[in-house]
Amino acid sequence: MPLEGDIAQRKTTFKQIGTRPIRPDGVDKVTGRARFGADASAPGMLIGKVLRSPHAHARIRKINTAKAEALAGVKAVVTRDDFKDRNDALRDVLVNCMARDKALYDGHAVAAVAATTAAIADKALKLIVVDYEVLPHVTDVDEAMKPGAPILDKTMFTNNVEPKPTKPSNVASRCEFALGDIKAGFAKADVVVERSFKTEATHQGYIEPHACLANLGPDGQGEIWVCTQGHYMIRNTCADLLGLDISKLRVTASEIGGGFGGKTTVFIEPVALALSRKSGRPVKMVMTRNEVFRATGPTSSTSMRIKVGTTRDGRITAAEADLRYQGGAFPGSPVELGAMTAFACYDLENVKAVGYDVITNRPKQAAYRAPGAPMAAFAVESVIDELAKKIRMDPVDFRLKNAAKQGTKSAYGPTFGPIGLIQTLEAIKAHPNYRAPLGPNQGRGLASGFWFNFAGQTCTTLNVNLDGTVALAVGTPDIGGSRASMCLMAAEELGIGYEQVRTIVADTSSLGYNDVTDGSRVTFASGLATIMAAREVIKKMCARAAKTWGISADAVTWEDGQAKPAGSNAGNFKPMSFKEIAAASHSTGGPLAGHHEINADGAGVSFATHLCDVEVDPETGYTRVLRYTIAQDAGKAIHPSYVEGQFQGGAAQGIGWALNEEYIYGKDGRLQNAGFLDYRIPVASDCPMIDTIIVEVANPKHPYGVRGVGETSIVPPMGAIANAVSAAIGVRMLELPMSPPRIVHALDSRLKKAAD
Amino acid sequence: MARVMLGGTLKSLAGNTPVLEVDAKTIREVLDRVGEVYPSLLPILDRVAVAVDGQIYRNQWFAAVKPDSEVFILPPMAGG
Amino acid sequence: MQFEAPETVGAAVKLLAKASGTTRMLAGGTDVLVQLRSGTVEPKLIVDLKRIAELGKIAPEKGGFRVGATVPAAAIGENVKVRKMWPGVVEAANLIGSTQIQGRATLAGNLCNGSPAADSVPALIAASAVALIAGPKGRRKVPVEKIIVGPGKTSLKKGEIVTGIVLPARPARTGDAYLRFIPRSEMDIAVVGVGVCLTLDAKGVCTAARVSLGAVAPTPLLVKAAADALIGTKVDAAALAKMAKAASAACNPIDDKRGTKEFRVKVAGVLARRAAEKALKRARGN
Amino acid sequence: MSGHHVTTTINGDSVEFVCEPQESLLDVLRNHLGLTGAKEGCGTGDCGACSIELDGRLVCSCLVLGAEAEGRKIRTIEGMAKGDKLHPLQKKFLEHAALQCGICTPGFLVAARALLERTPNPTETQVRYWLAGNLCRCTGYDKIVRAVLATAVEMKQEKRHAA
Repeated sequence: MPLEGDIAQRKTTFKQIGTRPIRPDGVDKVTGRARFGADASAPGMLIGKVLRSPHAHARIRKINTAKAEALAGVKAVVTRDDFKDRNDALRDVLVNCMARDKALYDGHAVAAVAATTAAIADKALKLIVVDYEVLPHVTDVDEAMKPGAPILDKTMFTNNVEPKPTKPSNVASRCEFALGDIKAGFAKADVVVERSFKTEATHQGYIEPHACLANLGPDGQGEIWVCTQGHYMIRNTCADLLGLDISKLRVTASEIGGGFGGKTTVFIEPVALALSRKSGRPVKMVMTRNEVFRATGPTSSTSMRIKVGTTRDGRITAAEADLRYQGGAFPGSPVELGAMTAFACYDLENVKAVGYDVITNRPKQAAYRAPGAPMAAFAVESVIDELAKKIRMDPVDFRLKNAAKQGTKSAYGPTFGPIGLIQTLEAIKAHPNYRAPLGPNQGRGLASGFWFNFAGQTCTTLNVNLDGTVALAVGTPDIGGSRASMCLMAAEELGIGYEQVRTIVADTSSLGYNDVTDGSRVTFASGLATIMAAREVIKKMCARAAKTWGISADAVTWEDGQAKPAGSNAGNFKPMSFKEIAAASHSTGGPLAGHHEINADGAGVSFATHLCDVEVDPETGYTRVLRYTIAQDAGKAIHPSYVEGQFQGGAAQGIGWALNEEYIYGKDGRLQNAGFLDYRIPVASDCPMIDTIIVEVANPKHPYGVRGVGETSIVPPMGAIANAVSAAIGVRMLELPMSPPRIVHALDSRLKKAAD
Repeated sequence: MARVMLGGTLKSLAGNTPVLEVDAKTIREVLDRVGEVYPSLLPILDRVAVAVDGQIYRNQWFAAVKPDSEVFILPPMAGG
Repeated sequence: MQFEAPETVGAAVKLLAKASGTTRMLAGGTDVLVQLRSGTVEPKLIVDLKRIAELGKIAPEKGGFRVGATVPAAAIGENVKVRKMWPGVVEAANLIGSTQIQGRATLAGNLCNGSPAADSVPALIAASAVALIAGPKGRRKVPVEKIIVGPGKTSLKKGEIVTGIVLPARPARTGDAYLRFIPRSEMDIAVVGVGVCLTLDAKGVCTAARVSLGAVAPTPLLVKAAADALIGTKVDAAALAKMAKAASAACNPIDDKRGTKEFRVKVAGVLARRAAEKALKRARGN
Repeated sequence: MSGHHVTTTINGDSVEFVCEPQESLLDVLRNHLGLTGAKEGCGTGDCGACSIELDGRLVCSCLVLGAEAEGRKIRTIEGMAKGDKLHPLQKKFLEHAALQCGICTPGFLVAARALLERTPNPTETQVRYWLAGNLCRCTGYDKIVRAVLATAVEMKQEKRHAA
């Protein structure tokens, strides 16, 4: 472990970390100059468009492109025949980009054209004749698991069940996480609550549709400009799918207009490259919003059963979860992560979580912020709330009594190090929101949530310029202000001003491999690599100063951005500043640079607790969020404004998921609401001010104590809002979204029950 | 001997064995031993996450495993 | 596709009358451009009405107002006099989409789009508004409730243009209101919309009423039974309950992505009652 | 199809372009005139990322035909800063970290300017409803609303100083 020693040099006092300077890309973004995915163009550029299946499930007998190819202005048409079939891990990715024998969902790409104008491309799409044999379809997870359901893949037999199934099914695999003895645990419980829940699929809902500009020559050399969370991922995947050498494809990450996990895979990029290769021209492809909804994202829809038992004095004795997640037309729903995270907030002796990964005729699910965790957390936190009410215990106290802490064996196996769940619960309990008076039809709810956070492959270079400024190159697209954090960490470490550092996201040919910006990893991992690169520069600068003074290198220390003679030489020479050493560098040995590459680990798990108050109109089911407060452990907030922003953004997405966002399928298997009008993400007037408390329990694996923060914030909101709504209306809500028709239905059903 | 436990899918792939004792100094050695005992896991062992004493590692062959370490092999994991 | 921007009503009518194939008029354009974009409509001719000066004005007309066909909702909201006389109509106009949409969307366009869920239409119907129509055979006036005949279908004949909407003079002790239900606080199409206008006599007895529902049937509805439940009463709780029931009974909705039948029927009654209460308060103040 | 020759004024400059009759003003701005500050998030008027002002009215440029721009006055995000001097809203958005990914930012700024020019002292509720046509998926709106309210206070103070 090369890092252990260096990380031991933990910093706990800071000059710049924790301040709120203006982000380096800010002026470009407020003036409209920043260039996003769709903002690039190239000489001779063509426009690429995709023909998509109108059927949820259909065999593709034949595709006739002759008429489209003959249309004036059309320069290339591609179909499945232009991509080599394969049998490895990338097959599903390829088939999702371009259907092969079957169209597996409404919106599945079937063919694509490149033409001189968008209008000609549109016209060409209408001239492509696809011979479909329409097949029965299934879009609901429970329906897909029933015997007799239409089978999407006749070669799929459920993995990990004994005995091995003899018939194909839509269940790709089963998984299980368990500790202790569930039966014995429930036997010890005084009160047991068991409930079934459903959640609808939600989309990441980034405002920028997928876009790229591809240019690939007949020599196999090419480049793409693309909005993505990971340009190295784009490079490696596209090179593999198109049979190119990795080194010949150069990918530049544009500014990215949101991703939330949805831009961690390829959709149009291999298609654009294929069209460019075939036409010999640059090809620009930009998805419409309709395409974004029908053919990218979303997350899984789910069906879950949760059972938890507690003693009267509030100790949970056992917890059990059955989770069924559909991940669209291909295996890979995040059910395993759901099963691992479901009970992670609790210190439990007896716990069991079983997950089923199910396929249906929906778009292939893509990662969405803490993939798999929010749905399970909604269900578990609803049951925890109900249990607290049953034993008449304050919901914070009930959680505190069972909260995971350092040394707790997590429900998914490993033992927790230092974590901050208890601090978030105590912060929420102490917040005025927890005591604000509630009026009629108002309710309060809270919920906790957990996410792992990941780190991964990371590589940065820090170049020192002659004038004492620094050019920092990272390989992780900046999705929410991370360049500001990088500048802060470099400046802090080097002892120079924030303004002296400029951070860029380097293209794939300028810097070594970096994993995708996902798993809440960037401030942790690129930050760690930045700090280590800066420390390398400091080491070199001390050596240069030592040479200049004619003393030994280990007789020089670095303090406040200066090299100082130390030990017996202390005071013998005037300290040399960063700027002075930089200015002299060409005479003292050449350019100064630091570099660090690492497969980072230890992004530090994180916990959050959310509290919210709602008011529900009992006659219409309309829910207004009145107050919202978040406490989350950030380890160490580098730029607190952007940490708060991550908290608030997660809460707002959670408000949408809880109340109104959902994929609605018609009986025909077609998506009914593929637009922002009817896929209802929260607007400004749907949200209150969102109060935030940053808890800082340092992560021992980062020199400054940083933990990932981006994803955890979407785990608790649905539980918190469901608990608040249920309190307001006096009926337990078991389905997401809690849209007005569902709330009115729940209320009417209760009235009917009372009348019976 | 480090105590190695299998999580989730891996556990059922390995016939629901709860705990395995292996003599290994690094994660790579742990994975090699596990692969020898359970060839059924070989196709997936390249992609798993490994938790050593509570710390989760992905693709980290050389992370140290102590004789008294608690090791969890977990399914491949990714975030958004 | 051909784009024309004539400067007189006559020229516009002539273009539309002689055109073959699908035609579209641009008042605000907020619906037409979405249709163009989705490819659901490929018109041969688009006639932009915004260059016709007379259509861009709000003018007094016999104690009421004539709102030109291209006056955006935002301008109606900014007109203090209209706001004072027909607050329900203005409320409805200012609920059409976002601020941005209100910078473009018009009453005439909202009507001619033919949507059963159009926000301004139930309010216009409740207010006894009249559509001014110009066509190849001259000009005519038609009550607003006679314009929409089915989803996306109107009673306008080939070459005819709605040039404006007349909001009549408001009788004494009359008040109107419009309420709609949407799942979010903004930016939605009405799941249910209710316009109510009622007139009281000096003793507070309701002498005239009009109740109109949107989004609960293939066209906006003028519900006489609901109005009758109010007329002759002091609009007390019993009358309101009866009126709400009549409103619910008049619904003939569909289950769709925006709401279930069950929900629409129930909420139509709830909103009808609430809109009547609001209109009542206004009537008492007038 | 016949091209339309259009003469219009954008951010005070006279501009001429030729467009197809079905092309939106957003397409014209972005694809013909290189003004890519207005973004397309939906193409149906539901997200506000393409907000501009047309003859003083806040509109979605995706719902305006390019041909309609003849003789009109257009204001876009590109004209908001005066040379190197940022508009107070632009400054406050930066100070308040009112953007994360930044794709919605030009639309929010154009819309917020239109609000403050009409309503110099908006309440939080007024700000939220005026901006309801501008979708942001990153921030939860909190910092955006605070930035707009803070700008209003600052502009009022500046006016007082000037007077």
